[in-house]
Amino acid sequence: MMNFDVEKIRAQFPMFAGKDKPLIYLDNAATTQKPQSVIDAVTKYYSEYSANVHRGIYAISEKATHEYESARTRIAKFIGADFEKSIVFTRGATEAINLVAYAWARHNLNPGDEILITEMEHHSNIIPWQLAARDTGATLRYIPIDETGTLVESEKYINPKTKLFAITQQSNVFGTTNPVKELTEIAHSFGAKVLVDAAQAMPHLMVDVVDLDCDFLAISGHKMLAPTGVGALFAKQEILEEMEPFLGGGEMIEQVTMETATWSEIPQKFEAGTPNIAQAIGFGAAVDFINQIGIEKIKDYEGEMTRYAIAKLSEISGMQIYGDLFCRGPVISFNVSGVHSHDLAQLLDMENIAIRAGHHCAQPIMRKLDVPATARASFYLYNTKAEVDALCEAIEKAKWFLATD
Amino acid sequence: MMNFDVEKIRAQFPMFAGKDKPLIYLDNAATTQKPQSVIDAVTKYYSEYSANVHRGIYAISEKATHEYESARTRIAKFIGADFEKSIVFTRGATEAINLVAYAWARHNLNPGDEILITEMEHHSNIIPWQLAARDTGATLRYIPIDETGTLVESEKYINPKTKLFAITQQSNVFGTTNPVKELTEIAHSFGAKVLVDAAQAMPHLMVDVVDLDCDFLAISGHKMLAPTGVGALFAKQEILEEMEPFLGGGEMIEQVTMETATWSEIPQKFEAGTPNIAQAIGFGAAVDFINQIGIEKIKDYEGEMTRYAIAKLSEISGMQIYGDLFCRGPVISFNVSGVHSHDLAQLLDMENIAIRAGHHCAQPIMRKLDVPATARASFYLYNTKAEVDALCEAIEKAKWFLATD
Amino acid sequence: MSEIQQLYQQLILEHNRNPKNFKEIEHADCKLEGYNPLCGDQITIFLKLENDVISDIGFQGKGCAISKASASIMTTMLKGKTKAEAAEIFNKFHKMVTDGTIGENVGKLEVLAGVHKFPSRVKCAILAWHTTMKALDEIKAEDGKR
Amino acid sequence: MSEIQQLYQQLILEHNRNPKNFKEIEHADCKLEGYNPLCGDQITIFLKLENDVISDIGFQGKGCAISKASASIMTTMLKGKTKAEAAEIFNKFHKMVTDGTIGENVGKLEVLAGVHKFPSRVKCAILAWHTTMKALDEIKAEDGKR
Ligand SMILES: Cc1ncc(COP(=O)(O)O)c(C=O)c1O
Ligand SMILES: Cc1ncc(COP(=O)(O)O)c(C=O)c1O
Ligand code: FES
Ligand code: FES
Repeated sequence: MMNFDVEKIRAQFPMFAGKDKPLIYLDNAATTQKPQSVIDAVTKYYSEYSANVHRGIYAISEKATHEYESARTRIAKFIGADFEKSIVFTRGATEAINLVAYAWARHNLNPGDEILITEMEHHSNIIPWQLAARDTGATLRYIPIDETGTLVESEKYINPKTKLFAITQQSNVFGTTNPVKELTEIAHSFGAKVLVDAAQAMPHLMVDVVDLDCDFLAISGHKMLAPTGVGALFAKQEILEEMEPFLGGGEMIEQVTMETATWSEIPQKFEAGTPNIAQAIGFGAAVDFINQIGIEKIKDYEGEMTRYAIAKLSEISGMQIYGDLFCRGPVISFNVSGVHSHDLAQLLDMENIAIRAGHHCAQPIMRKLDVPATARASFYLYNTKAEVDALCEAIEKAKWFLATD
Repeated sequence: MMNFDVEKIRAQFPMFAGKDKPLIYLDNAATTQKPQSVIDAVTKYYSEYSANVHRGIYAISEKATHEYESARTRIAKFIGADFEKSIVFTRGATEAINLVAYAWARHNLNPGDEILITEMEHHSNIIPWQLAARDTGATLRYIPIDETGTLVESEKYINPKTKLFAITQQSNVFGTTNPVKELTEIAHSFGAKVLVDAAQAMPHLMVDVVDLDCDFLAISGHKMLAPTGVGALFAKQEILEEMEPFLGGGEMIEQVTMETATWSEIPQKFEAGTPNIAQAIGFGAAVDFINQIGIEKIKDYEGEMTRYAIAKLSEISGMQIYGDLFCRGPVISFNVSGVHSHDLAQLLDMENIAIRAGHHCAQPIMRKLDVPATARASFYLYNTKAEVDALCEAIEKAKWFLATD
Repeated sequence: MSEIQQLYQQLILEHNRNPKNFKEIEHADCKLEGYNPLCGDQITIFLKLENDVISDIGFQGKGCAISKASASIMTTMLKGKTKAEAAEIFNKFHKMVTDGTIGENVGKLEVLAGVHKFPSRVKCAILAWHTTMKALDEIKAEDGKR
Repeated sequence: MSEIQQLYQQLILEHNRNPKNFKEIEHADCKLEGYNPLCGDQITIFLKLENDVISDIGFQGKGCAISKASASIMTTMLKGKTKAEAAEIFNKFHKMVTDGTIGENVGKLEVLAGVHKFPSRVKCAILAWHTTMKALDEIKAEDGKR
């Protein structure tokens, strides 16, 4: 298929390679598996140049600094940012969003201002704004969604009071890809800043911050082959430079007196303390891995697999798939009548299939759908149609198991 | 020596083992090297049970959750905490301190209240309080130090206005070990809460939170053999339970409506987003490694090496060692007259010796000593007296090099 | 029996399909909602007491097979029991689903022993019980006020 | 020559030991402090101008061998130069210590070319220069005001 050799790709993942009956891993929206090259980049750092960055005047520290900064540069390039210092390393997308909520929102929002988000956000793009609204007196508003997981009349909700518009580029429940570029343009026309939560989008499609023109972009490294414990915030240079610091500590200061301090240049200003060095270097290796295959090819491959999965799943009687059936990323939430999603997940686990069940950190969506939980299968570049077949079979088996006397 | 077999220990560190002329690594106060068992714990997670924690109803997620939580339990036990849920994983000591500054201090301090720290703090235990003081109207005060790196008349500074006392247990410049237990008792008698920065102490001596009776303890995992990107906050259960959340997002909430949310139980309440799973598991392995040797033995071994190093270094003419010469942890800051510390570090690097030069993120101390910077050699359990000898020789050589016409 | 078969025993599947006392009780002495934050499932317990004895008990709500079966079995076991007896049964049950100990006289509850091997499902099994115990406490508190 | 020898060339060591123009200038047209946040070192530049020409220049402060030698060599090269000439020399110097390009007529400055191999020391070499360029700018700005 389109010279996309999935077996060759799978061979590079120790969780699958050389295993007799490898796990069918369909929980990629939570975190992905890691290729050997990423694991090796981490091990190599620990075994060959394990040292702190930025302040050591010795060879392994300079090497560590170089690799750490080079990862930053490659990530910047991956999202089309023309300035690598626009990238701040974080633990994940959650910390990236909170960084903006603390260092930008709490210093720029006032009573009467509006923070606009959508009903399809992950809790990580809801709670930080609830807390920021509480602390600043700003009002939190939501663009509603319909049952297909599509935003309804978004433009009506953006107005001159909107100071910040925070939106997910791709839903972790419906797989909906939102028109973030168009909405950013509208929001900007009202003078609002725009934060795009790319945690789910970036693993699967080309994200270009210059094209989107967003002010902030939240990135989850571990959801795109990188080690756990790493993500990033992109922000426009001038905003980062004006922003107040977030965490205080080593690395982020220039001069400290007893009473006050001046801040380092960006991005160090936002990276207080010893950073997640090995993880950032691993993130760089993950981006290399994706680049070698090509994000467009990944998108096409996943698109075909998703369409296949939706067609196959739809054949199961009692199957309810949420969201738009045709236009979506590789994440499918569903319920099977008579089978609770947690029982389903448990029974699939016995068939060596890992899916997720629950509210997927998106309780407002669950309330909209009027269900307590859904099952969710999410794919990545190493999944196969054969795995989709196995999933469907196992669902039938679970149905039968729970229904039989 | 006291059945402390340093060669056997070194053999377990890939940065030293099997290398012809292994690096003499004397920058342990910045971050330590990692034993194979820690690297293996990380690799094993990525290769055998790579999955997100807490919400997956499938075997590898349950295994990951179990290992992650078991690391928490072992760290709690290591510091004598009787409740493992008192441990919150963070990126490092810096994030742990900032967590308290945001989630506790900003909700509990008022104008007129005093935050008391000392002149020997690391920037990570200064800046968060400068920012918290700015935001709450509280006053930041310092217990002064003398030139030997000893606190001066500490008791005089603790008073009924003191609401928070934050102090390092061991100085990363002088190696001074502060009488934190006694000072905590005094601070408590005035009703203040006490935060102990154990980033430097915990790698080298037994820290017992029940004995110290501190309210908060900031821990740096990567300074005690753990992977980069991990540390922890210990806090007393009742304080953690009452504290406001810090980062908002997935994992840390119980129920979310459009307007507000309720929080998970501790410690999840403070671990928003996908945690640094592999790193926390690696931290558990690091604690196991230390336990196998015994922290008391490590302390004795390092004590003897430190005394030896001070004696040898003192023989070098023009040598100025800062701090108390006799009673200290394994970190030695010094200057050699006529040799700038950065030139020294650069020249030592050519001899395969890694030391640090600079202000060590402690500019108030530098101002006290009236020097822009110092050189610093810091030891850990894998260093040897032979390495100390090499250090002294290389210093002599650097002196000669810079002085010769 | 495999672990999964231990978890989903025949009796559990039956109670899941045809839960006992799956009903609303009008004029209940206490009606209480329980919530499992891990999955979002909700259960409502209805209780009637006569002189310290549970004279009627019912439940409603959505939940997984484990939670429904557990609630169903619970209602059959608690009807006619005093508060003290109910508390005692609950303690045995709690111990069983957390560490696997099968105490004396647990009776039909034994089918839920397999749960202890699945930490993420313990909350499912306990949900109805916790809610009921809380409801009994509330009635007690109100009695105190009278 | 090893990299380290390229960094610490004989001439640099000499300037470090006996820096030229290591002096305060009374009644300077401009006196400016420079600070290297990486190490905490501080340098003060003193400047006298006569009709756009640097008639005297001196420096004081603490710093490493690289920063001291660089400042010392700089003072010897800039004395008698116009502001425009000084800026041109600085540009060549800046390029040399960051990417190693040795431009035309860099003269004695060439001894500092080795610095570009040591990213953490580039700031050392540039400290005095940056401060001087800023000082010249400030004088210009003041001239503008007059
Ligand atoms: C849409 C979305 N935003 C944010 C997050 C949080 O990302 P992280 O776990 O990297 O903090 C997630 C994943 O859980 C997500 O799906
Ligand atoms: C005394 C002290 N406190 C705090 C820190 C910060 O620790 P971390 O790098 O884990 O954030 C350090 C180390 O840099 C330190 O020496
Ligand atoms: S999954 Fe919700 S109660 Fe079992
Ligand atoms: S080390 Fe400070 S200027 Fe060179």
